Order: sequence, then C-alpha cells, then structure tokens
Amino acid sequence: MLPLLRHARYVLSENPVTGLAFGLFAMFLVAAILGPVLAPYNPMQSNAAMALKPPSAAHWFGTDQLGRDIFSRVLVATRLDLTIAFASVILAFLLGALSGVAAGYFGGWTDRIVGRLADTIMAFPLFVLAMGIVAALGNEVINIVIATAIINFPLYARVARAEANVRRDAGFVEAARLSGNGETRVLLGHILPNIMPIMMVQMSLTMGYAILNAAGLSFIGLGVRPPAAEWGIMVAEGANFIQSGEWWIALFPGLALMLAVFCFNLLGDGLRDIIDPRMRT
Amino acid sequence: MTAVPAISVPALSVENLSVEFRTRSGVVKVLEHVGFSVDKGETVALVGESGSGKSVTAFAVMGILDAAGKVTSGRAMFGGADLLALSEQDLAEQRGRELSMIFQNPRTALNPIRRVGRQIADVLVRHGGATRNDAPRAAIEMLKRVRIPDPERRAEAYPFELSGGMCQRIMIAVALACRPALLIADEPTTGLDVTTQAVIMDLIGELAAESGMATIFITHDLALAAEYCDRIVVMHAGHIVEAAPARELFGHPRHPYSAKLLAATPGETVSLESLASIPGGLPDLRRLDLPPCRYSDRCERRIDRCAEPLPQRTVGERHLVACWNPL
Amino acid sequence: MLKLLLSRLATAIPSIVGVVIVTFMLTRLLPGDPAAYFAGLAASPQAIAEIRTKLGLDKSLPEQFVAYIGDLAQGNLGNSLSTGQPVVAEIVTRLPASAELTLVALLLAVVIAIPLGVLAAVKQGTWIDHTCRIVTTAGVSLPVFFTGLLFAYVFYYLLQWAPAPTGRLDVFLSPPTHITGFYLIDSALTGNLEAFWGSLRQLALPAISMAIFSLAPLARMTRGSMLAVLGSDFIRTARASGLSPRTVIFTYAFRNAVLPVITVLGMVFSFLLGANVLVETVFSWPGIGLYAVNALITSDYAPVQGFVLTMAVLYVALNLTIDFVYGLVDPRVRLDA
Amino acid sequence: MKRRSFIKTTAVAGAAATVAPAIWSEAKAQARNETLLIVNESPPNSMDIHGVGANRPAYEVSWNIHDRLITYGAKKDANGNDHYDYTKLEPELATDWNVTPTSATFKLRRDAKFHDGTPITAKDVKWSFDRAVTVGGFPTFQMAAGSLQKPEQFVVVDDNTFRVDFLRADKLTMPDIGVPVPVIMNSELCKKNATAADPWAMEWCKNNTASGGAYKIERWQPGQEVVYTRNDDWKNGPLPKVKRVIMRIIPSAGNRRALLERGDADLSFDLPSKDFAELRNSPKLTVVGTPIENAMTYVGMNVNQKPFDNVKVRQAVAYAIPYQQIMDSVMFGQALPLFGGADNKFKGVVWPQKDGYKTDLAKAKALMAEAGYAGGVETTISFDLGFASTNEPLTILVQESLAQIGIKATINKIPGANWRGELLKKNMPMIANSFGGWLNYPEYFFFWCYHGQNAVFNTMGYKNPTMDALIDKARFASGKEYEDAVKGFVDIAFEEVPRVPLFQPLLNVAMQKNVTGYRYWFHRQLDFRQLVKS
Repeated sequence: MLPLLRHARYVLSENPVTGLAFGLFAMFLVAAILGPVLAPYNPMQSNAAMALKPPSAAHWFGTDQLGRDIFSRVLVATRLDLTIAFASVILAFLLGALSGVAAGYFGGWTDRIVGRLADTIMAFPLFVLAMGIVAALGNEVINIVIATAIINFPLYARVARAEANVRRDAGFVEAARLSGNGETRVLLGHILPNIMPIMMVQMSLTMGYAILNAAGLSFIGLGVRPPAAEWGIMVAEGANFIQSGEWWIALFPGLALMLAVFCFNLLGDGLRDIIDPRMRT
Repeated sequence: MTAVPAISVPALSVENLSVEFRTRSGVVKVLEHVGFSVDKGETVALVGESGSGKSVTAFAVMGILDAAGKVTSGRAMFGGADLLALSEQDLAEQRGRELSMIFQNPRTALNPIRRVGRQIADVLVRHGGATRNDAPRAAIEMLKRVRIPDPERRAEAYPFELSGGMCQRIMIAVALACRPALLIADEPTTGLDVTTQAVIMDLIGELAAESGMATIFITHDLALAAEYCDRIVVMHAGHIVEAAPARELFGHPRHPYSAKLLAATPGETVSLESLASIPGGLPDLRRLDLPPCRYSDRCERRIDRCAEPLPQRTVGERHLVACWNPL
Repeated sequence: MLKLLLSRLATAIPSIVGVVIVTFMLTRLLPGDPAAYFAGLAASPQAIAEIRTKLGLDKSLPEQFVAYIGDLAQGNLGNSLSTGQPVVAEIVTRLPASAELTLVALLLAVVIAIPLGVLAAVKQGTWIDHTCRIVTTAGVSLPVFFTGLLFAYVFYYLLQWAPAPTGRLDVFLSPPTHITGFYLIDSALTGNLEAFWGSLRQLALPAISMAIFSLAPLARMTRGSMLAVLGSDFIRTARASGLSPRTVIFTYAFRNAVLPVITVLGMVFSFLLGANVLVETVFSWPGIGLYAVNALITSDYAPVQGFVLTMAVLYVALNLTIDFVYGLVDPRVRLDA
Repeated sequence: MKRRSFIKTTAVAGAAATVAPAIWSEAKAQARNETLLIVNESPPNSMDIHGVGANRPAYEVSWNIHDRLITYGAKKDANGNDHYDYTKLEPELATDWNVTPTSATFKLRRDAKFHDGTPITAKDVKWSFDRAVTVGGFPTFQMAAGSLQKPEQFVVVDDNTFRVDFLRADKLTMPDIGVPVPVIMNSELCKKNATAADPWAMEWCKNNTASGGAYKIERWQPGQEVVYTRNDDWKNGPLPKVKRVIMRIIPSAGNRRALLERGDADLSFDLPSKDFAELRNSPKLTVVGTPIENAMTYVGMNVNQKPFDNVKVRQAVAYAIPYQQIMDSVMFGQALPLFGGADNKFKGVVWPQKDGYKTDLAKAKALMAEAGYAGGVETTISFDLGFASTNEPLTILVQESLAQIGIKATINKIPGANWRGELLKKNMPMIANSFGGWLNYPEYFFFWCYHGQNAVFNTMGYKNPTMDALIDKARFASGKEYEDAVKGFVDIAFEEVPRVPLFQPLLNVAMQKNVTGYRYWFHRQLDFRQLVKS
C-alpha cells in the first residue's frame, strides 16, 4: 500500500482542493457516526415555548416551528442522508456494473438488452420515475434508495460496458481464460476489479446526485417519513418560512446538503487523479 | 559536452543544455550538459535508443517542452540570440518562421477538422508570408513545392482523407512555408513504408539544399542517418557520447556504445545472424546515485577512471568522444 | 449522414416501446383510486363505480393496455381529470414553456460554463483551475428548489430587481400572438417589444437558478476534453509553427474540444427538462414538469403517460439533433457516415 | 449552415439575454386599478359544476358566472365582517316565490338575459334542474340532500313561472336551492352542442359557458389563470363594482405572500396559518378570518379495530392530545378551540361546540390501564399529503404525546388519490382530517359523519343505532323535540368520542387595504359581486 499512499500524498499536495474534500468527508463521517451523541438536544423533542427562535448561543442554528433544535437535527440527519446516498450508490453500482460488464463482455443479446434497458431509463424523465416508484411503494427509506438507484443504473451500466468492452481482449483476460477460469470467474475475478477505479470515481460523483434526489423528493412531499430528520425535508419545511423571515430553518440544512454534495463531487475528482492519472479530465 | 566549432558559420549552437522533468514519482534528469552545433546547409543526425532524450532536446530548443519539463541550464544560440532566454512571445515569433519542426505520425500531427490548405495558410498569414486573401493561393504554391499532385483539390481535403506520406508532405509544407533557417525533423519517416521514406528524405534534402537550410534529423535508424546526414551525434540516457562526421563514425566508431549501436544495425555489410543486441537497458534517470558515465553499467570496457567526471576528448577532425577508454 | 440518423432512430424505437410499457405499468401500480379521487368527496360508492366504468378502469389490465395503445395510435392521449383538458392540448401549450425555460437556462450555462472549462484547462493546476472547479461544483451542490426560493426571496421580495414570480409573463401583459409558443421568439417575430422584455425579465430568475444547477457537468466536460485536445499532436505542431495562442486555443483546440461537449449538452438538456419540476413549482411556471407532478400526485394517469411519452420522443429527437450537429461540426462523421 | 457561423450564433444569442426595464404604458396603469388580481394555489378543472370530479375552484367559477333562483341574505358576524345569512333567502333570478306545504312556485324576472342575449325562461330552469338530478355523482347527491330528486318535481307553469313539488316536508329543500349546484343554464345553447351519447352536453360545458351571471369568462388558460369581465346588462342583483377579475395560480405559498406584501396582488385565500397570523399586523393589508361554519379538524379513530374499539382507549387519546401546543405552534391562534369546555355535555343547538376534554396525561394513563393496555400498543396515524402544512406538525405533536401514554404511532403521509381510496376502505386506525358541511345544521353534520349509513365521511366507521334514530328524528322534527334529539346525539358523540374534535378552523382572506366588501360564504369560495376596489 505504501506506493499508493505516497502517490496520494503527491496528488494531495499538488491539488489542495482534493485535500479539502477529504477533510469534509472525514467531518461528515464523524457526524454520521457520532451525530446522536454529539447533538446538544434531542432532535425529535418539540418545545412550543422555544418555537421559531433565531440562531443563538443556546441554539446555534435556531429552532423550527415545533421548537426543535435545528443544529441537532442537521447533525443527526447526516447519518440518514449518507445512508441513503451510500445505499443507493452501491445498489446502482451492483445493478449497473454487473449488467454492464456482462453486456460489455458477452456482447450480442445481453448487450442489446442491457443497452435498451439503460436507454429506456435514460429516456424516462428521472424525477417522475423516482416519484412514481416512491408513490407506488410508499415513502419508506428503502423505496427512496431503490428509486435513486434505478435512476443512476444507466450511468454505471454504460461506463462498465465500455470499460469491459475495451478490456475483453486484453492480455490478462486472455491469460485468465486460457488458464481454465470459467466465464463468470473471469468476469468477476478479473474484469470487474480492473474497472473498480473508474467505478469508484462514478460512485462518488453520483453520491452527490443521490442526496439531491432524496432532497428533491422530500420537497414535493414524497421524502422520508416524518418526524425523521433529513436535510431535504428540513429544507422543504423551512421553505415556507423564508418569506416570513425565519430564514434559518431552511438555510442550515440547505448548507449541510450543499457541503455534502460539494464534498462528494470534489472527492470524485480527487479519487480520479489518485487512481487513474490518465483520466485527468 | 560542447563541440568545437568548425570553420563554417553555425546556424544553431547548443551548449551545456540540461533538462529535468517533475513527475509523480520524483524528478527525472532527462538531459545533462548536452552540446552540439549545426552549420548552415548541414544535416546533423541525433541518434540514440528511444528514451535517450533526442526529442526532448528538440522540444527544449523549440520551447515547446511539456508543462512538467524545466530547462535547468544551457544556451541555444540561434541567429544571434539565446532561444532558451527568449520570452514566449518572442520565441513564438521565431517558431515557424526562422526555425520549424516536423513530427513522427503525420496524420495525428495535423488538425483533424480543418482543411489542410487552411492549415498552411494559417502559418503564412501568422508570419506575414502572405496576406489573408492570397494565402490560399500561396498555400497551393507550397503544395506544388512539396510535389503534391493536383494541389488545388488536395488543399480542400481533410487529413483523414490523405495517406501518411501525403500528410507528411503537408507537414513539410507547413514547416517550410516561411523558408526557415533551421528545420528539426523528429523521426519524420518512422511511420512510413520504406519507399515513401526515401521520397520524403530526398524531398527534405532538396528543399534544404535550395535555401541553405540547416537540418537536425532525429532518428533511431543509424542506416538512414548514415545515408542522408553529414554528421552524426550519438546520444545515450541524456548524454552526448560521441559526435563525428558520418563516414568517420561508421568507419571508426570510438565510443563502445556507438560500436554496439552499429553492430545492432542491419545493413548490406552486416548479416542477420551476426546482429548483436546491446546488453542491459537505459538506467532509471530518477536514481540519485547516477554514475557520471550513464553507459558504465552496460559497458564491457569499464575501467576505474570511468567513475570520474566525463572527459570531452577530440579524437579527429570534428570527432569528439566522451569516454575514458575509447576504442 | 442519413444512414447514421436512420440507424440511430432504429435503435431508439425499442426504447420508446419500453417507455410506453413501463409508464403504463407504473401508473397502474400507483396506489389510490383515481375514480374515488375524482368522484369528489361526497361521492357514494355507486357514484364512484360509475366514474370507474366511464374511465374504463374497471376492465382488466390487458384490455386497458390495448385500449391505451389504440388511443395512442390515433394520437389521442386521453383527458386529464385534474385540469379537464385533452392531454395533447395541454402538452402542446405547456411544452414550449418548459422548453423555453430550459433552453434559456442551458444558454446561460453554456455562456458561463464553457469559458470556465476552457480557462480551467488552459490554466490547469493553477489557482484559476481550482476556483473554476469549486465554483461550478458549488453550483451543482445547491438543491435547485432551494436556490429558486432563495432567489425569489432576495431578488424579488427584498431587492425588487426581478419581477414578481407569477409565471411566464407579468399578469397585465397579454401573451404574444402564438406562432411557436416560445414567448421570446413569438414576441420578437411580431415586434412586440413589451412582451419580449416582459418575458425575458420573468425568465431571468428561474433560468439562472437552473443554469447554476447545470454548470458543473458542462464545465467539467469542457475542461476534460480541452485537456485531452491540448495534449494532442496537432496542437504541438500548431505551437511549433508559432501560431498565436488565441488561434491555438480557440481555432484549433476549442473547435475539436467542443465535439464531446455537444453530447453532454444534449444529456444535460434532457436531464434539465425533466428536473425543472421544482423550478416550475417555485416560479409558478406553467411548464410540463409541474403538470406531470400534479397529475402523479393525484394519480391522474393520462397526463403522466402523455408527459413521459413526450419526454421519450423528445429524448430521441434530441439525440438525433446532436448527431446532426455533430456531423455538421465534425467532417469525419459527415463524410464516412 | 457553415460551421463557423453555427458557433458564432450561439455566442451572440447568449449575449442578448440581458435584463432590461419593463415599459409601463399609461393605459396599462389605468387598467391596473380597474382589475382585481387574485392569487390562488389550485386551479379550477371545469367550467361546469355538474362536471365529473369538478373541484372547489370550479365551484367559484360557476358561482360567479351563473345565476341561481334564490340566494342568501347578509349579516354582520361577531367581529363586524360581512357574513352570509342562511336564515334569509333573497331573490336572484326569481323575483318572488310562494311556498306551500307541498310545493314552491317561483316568479322569474322578465327581462333577464343569458350572456348570448337569449332571454332566460322557466324552460331553462327546468332543463338545468333536471340535469342536476340525473347527471349523477356529487351534484345529484347534493340535490338529494334537500329532497330534490326527480325531474317530475320540476314544472314549467309558463315562461316566467317555475314550480317545485316537494317529495316530503324537508326543511333543507328551500336552502338547497340556494347552494352552488342548482345553477340556471342556457338550455338552447347546451342542446345545440349536445350529442346522442352526451345529451346533457357534459363534454362541451367542461370548456365552454352557457351562463347569464354577473361575470363572463374572458379567457381561461387551464392550470394558469381565469380572467373574468363584468356582464354590464346583468339584472338579477346590484351591478358589481369591479369591471375585471384575474385569478392567477401561484403554487408557492411563499411567493403568494410576497406578492401581497409587495402590493402586486390584491387578494389571496389559502396561505399557511402562520402567514395570516403575521399579515394581520401588516399596515398595507387587511386580514378577515371567519370561523368555518359546521366544520372541524379532528383526530378520528377506527372504532372497528383494536385498540380503538375500546371507548376507554378513545377517551385516553382524547385526554392525551396536546391541545394548546397545537393551537400555538400549528395554528398560530388561527382557529377556535373545541376542547376544554366545562363538561362533556350538550351546550346548545350549534355545531361544532366545545367538549370537556383537555390535556391530562395522568388521567389518560389511568384510562389506558383500565382498558388493559398498560403495556402500550402500536398503531399508525395518517393524513392527506395535500394538507401537510398543517397536519404534519400536528401529527408530530400528537405522536409525541401519545408516546407518553404507551401508544406508539408512526406517521403516514398519503398522496391525494390514495387518500380518498384509503378513506373509502375505512381501515386506517387513526387519522388527522377536517370536514365541513355546506348547510349549517348540526343534524346535517352528524348525518354525514356519525350516522350508521356509513357515508365516506364517517371515517371512523361508527355505527350506533340510538344515535342514528336521534339524527333521523332531528332531520324532520322542529322546536323542543328537535332540540332534545340534537342534545341526545351530541352527548353520545362527546361520551363515545369516536373522533376527538380539536378546533374549528378559520377561513382567512388577506387583501390590500383598498379592497373592501368581502363576504364569507358557506361554500368558502370568493363572491366577486360584493367586492369593491377603490
């Protein structure tokens, strides 16, 4: 692992922005893990007397309509939002990469089916598809994850297919096949690990979109079930209060959302530089 | 290594040129104290294995090094000025007008979505070789000079519609449009078949002779160099190991590496079986403990003095060698 | 060229069929009974049954599907229950509103993102490169409904720079005579200056919030393709021939780099068209996204199916236009296709 | 198109998208103050109130562009605002009428004309009433509520006399003729556009108007706006003051409020309670809040499912609701409390009225123990996504306080269409919902919400034969006998508490100071005819 670390140190020094992204990512991880412990108040506990108070020493981010502490809710929400993002990205990766690699490797019918499926989903207006799924299956967290995963599926399938296609006749694949490995072993054991770097870059980029998607669903009322704390819902709730002057209810969850998406996008760029210099686009 | 200037006027004289590349895995000392000169009307070959620094030398002189490259020392005197010291604008003024360059794979070295005629016209207009509206005519004129049949129609073609040889002629037209004093040809014929190779080399020779242009011909093909060049400079791992007139070097190579190189070059006099490969490979130029003579690890004639700084010994008329134990 | 377009069209047909099937299934999967919803609150069970038969929802799924395909063939997309209008008429009036907003947003994004991308590539690794990246990434990180609301509050309510977010035109301005449905074009064609400036001012805020959202993909793709082109052989030749930096960067490098950007442009456009639902809600824009979302929430099948089908056809048409424009800009495609 | 020009055109178009000042012409400024701009959240979906699934905004359109035979008078409510008076029937198309125990005969105004100039006759009235009772769905249901059920009841005596024969002595019949459903339609115009398959011209009337009311439709852009202009030769009442009305759809509540505060809009209805609470003290706006008659927001429990089949559990819930917290942080005081009365007994022939429950967690825990649920129970509380701005914070507070007495409720947000489907199935254990009837009689409310006939609004599936008998008696009785029947079913409702009344919501309207004359109507829509814009 040493060369990769040294290599990573080189990229970080050359590119401070990626350093910033890793710092942010670490911060979000800590918030996700220790959120409930660190939160100064119980995020679910309403308190009519303290409703709609601006940011103050007692409540850093102020309080919402039911008097709940927004700072605690933003902190605790990190876990839910990251889980939604990670779960949907991993699910999309599994669905997309496996079918993509199979399509790229076997070609012929598999390729055509996966290709057409990806096209159909791409042709579908993303947001309506997500809404349809969540409206049909109910607004459980798992459904939001499935909806977001299906939307990102074509992205992974397409990239995986292209990479697998390129590597299908590569030397190491030929060697693996000649040394008696079955088709699936070649696919999973050799081609898939080889395209992992590119996949990881895709995953980090779509992490950002996954969170935005969950937030968008909440804005039109199909998001996570109340009273759970989730950035999207909090921004949606706060939206009605911007006009009447309580700007902080929507602002802080919005900022957290922005920072997270921002961090994942920069992370994607950074990962790409570290893993695959050729791909310095 | 600085070559002693002969009687005629040098078009270009490179002295003590060193270049470094900052890469992910450390600093690579690509060139170290490179020096040679080229006279007006003379053709000099820069010969060596790939990765020996031939092209980097040319890029350094032209000022089109990669962003990671940095010239750490040396001068390149051309037309009374040191090219390495010029600002980007001034150097850009010279490039394509006083000195120009042609490259290896011609088809990718031309703009794929722009008609070839327009690409020649661009250089002419840029350097005042022609006004904007009669540049097309001048470009067609240039195509005639490089003997391209049916130039009016060909000028409208795109690079992917032309053969490799044809593209190389276009490149030459672009380079020589403003009649430069120096042409650097970086393996111009490597990508071409043998017959086209000869045609291109003759064409360059003719055009050089017409205008007394100095030519630097970079190649790894010693036979080609022997046939078309007046003098040969042999490079190994960023050093100039030997420089001599072509016949002198072929007749009596003094540096062990030159001899090995000759032994590895197929030709009429050398039969296939007797071809000997050169043991070992180029040293890793990132090493901090590089010996003064970078060939010593592979040299059978290594002696203790080889550990001392390299000498520059004159062993004949314009024949120099950097070796303590020459042949 | 024609051959390429035809082959692309052939591959598009299955995906449109796929979309038709998936939409039909999706809407039938939606829980809730539209008949109950539209029978109104005080409806008795038998009144609801009446409406269900009227809507043909009592037949079996295959029968409904056949009826749907039959209607589709004659271009009848059914009626929307929530607005009471035939879906075709609604889409015809609403699509230009969404398209105009998305096109203006895309135009703004192009005018900002592409120069940023070129600058970042030319000045790669410097602080300019990092700032461009941070600015564009920050843009995409903002949830579009959040930026929309913030802009409406700041620029309309507080600063009064922008007009009231009441849709495509100020309430007291009458829309220009209908030619293409695009207010900007129609008013320009009919010389109706007041409507032109009026609709331009109304477009400003929603278009900007959407443009910010689409900066990142465009800038990143431009930077990437510029970097790739700047590293290529013909740029080295151009520099070796002493061409001016402006010619090297714009005439030589950018023209080549713009090709992949056009494909991204297409993708971003179709993504935006679907995703501007949120902007339309905030700015009361009578677009197609808002229409579909309301229909979806009230389980009003016909508009949802009509909307999705239009988007699928648009997506295919968009890809064809991209291929055409690609051919236009890149001779290699035009000649050997 | 040459490649170079293609790239250049995109650059030039981009540069032109600058923002330039609007050009206000003098004429427009003058038109501005003759026009009333209303901003609402949801658009009408039909021009015909008899249309399938016509929504409430469609009632507003029909109310303003059509005439009815009779209408209601006006009175001042408690805080001096104009309020319709359901006890006084006033002439509209009918100038005079004579009611006997078996029928009602109406004298029609002679010179009244439809918008297209054709005179209005009794033939039109009969065709319209026949249409209302036969077209089915909500309109037929509403007519039946006043025992107007058969076309034979409607008789054209002569061109200017129309008689309605009663099926039974139902005191709701006459008021029912004044509600939005029995409109007077231009039968000739409708018949011209009717077809064999659609005799009542339902398709045509959806997008076109066959009316003769105070306002005409100038333009209707579905989903965007409706523009009305005054019918200057309208004879059936005082000529309205406002010449032109524009109703614009602005989905975002925040923007609606901004438009009002900036003076760019004249009037708006559906804003969140918090906005109305704050707009009350804005110098530029007047906010009129009227308690919605015969309406309440409640927490309903399904009496046919565990644990709510046990009355003690229902009473425990009634004692566990955080009433005051809901009034403060959900409604911001924009409602009348229906809790905390002296006792759980009848307090007068009016509905809704205060019950005796108040927040008392100790009592609630005791009741839960008595009911055998000391160990706690799991359930869900659902509400309509369309009313999330009020119901979401409300259910979160209820959930939190129920947890303290052992009832663990998860919240379920259900989108519009599913909501009505779920209501019909009557299997939701607990819901937060609102209901308001048009006719302001207690027995009318109980007929819909408590009666054993199990209408869709009896969301709790409550069946109690004694209560049913009392409701049926009250519908046709009067005087002391009527009062005892009402006392009977109100007491049972409070004791059995299948639904816990929370508050009576206010219908809030915010308007610019220069807009006056607003009158509250039972159908909760805006009547343009009384409005004045100085």
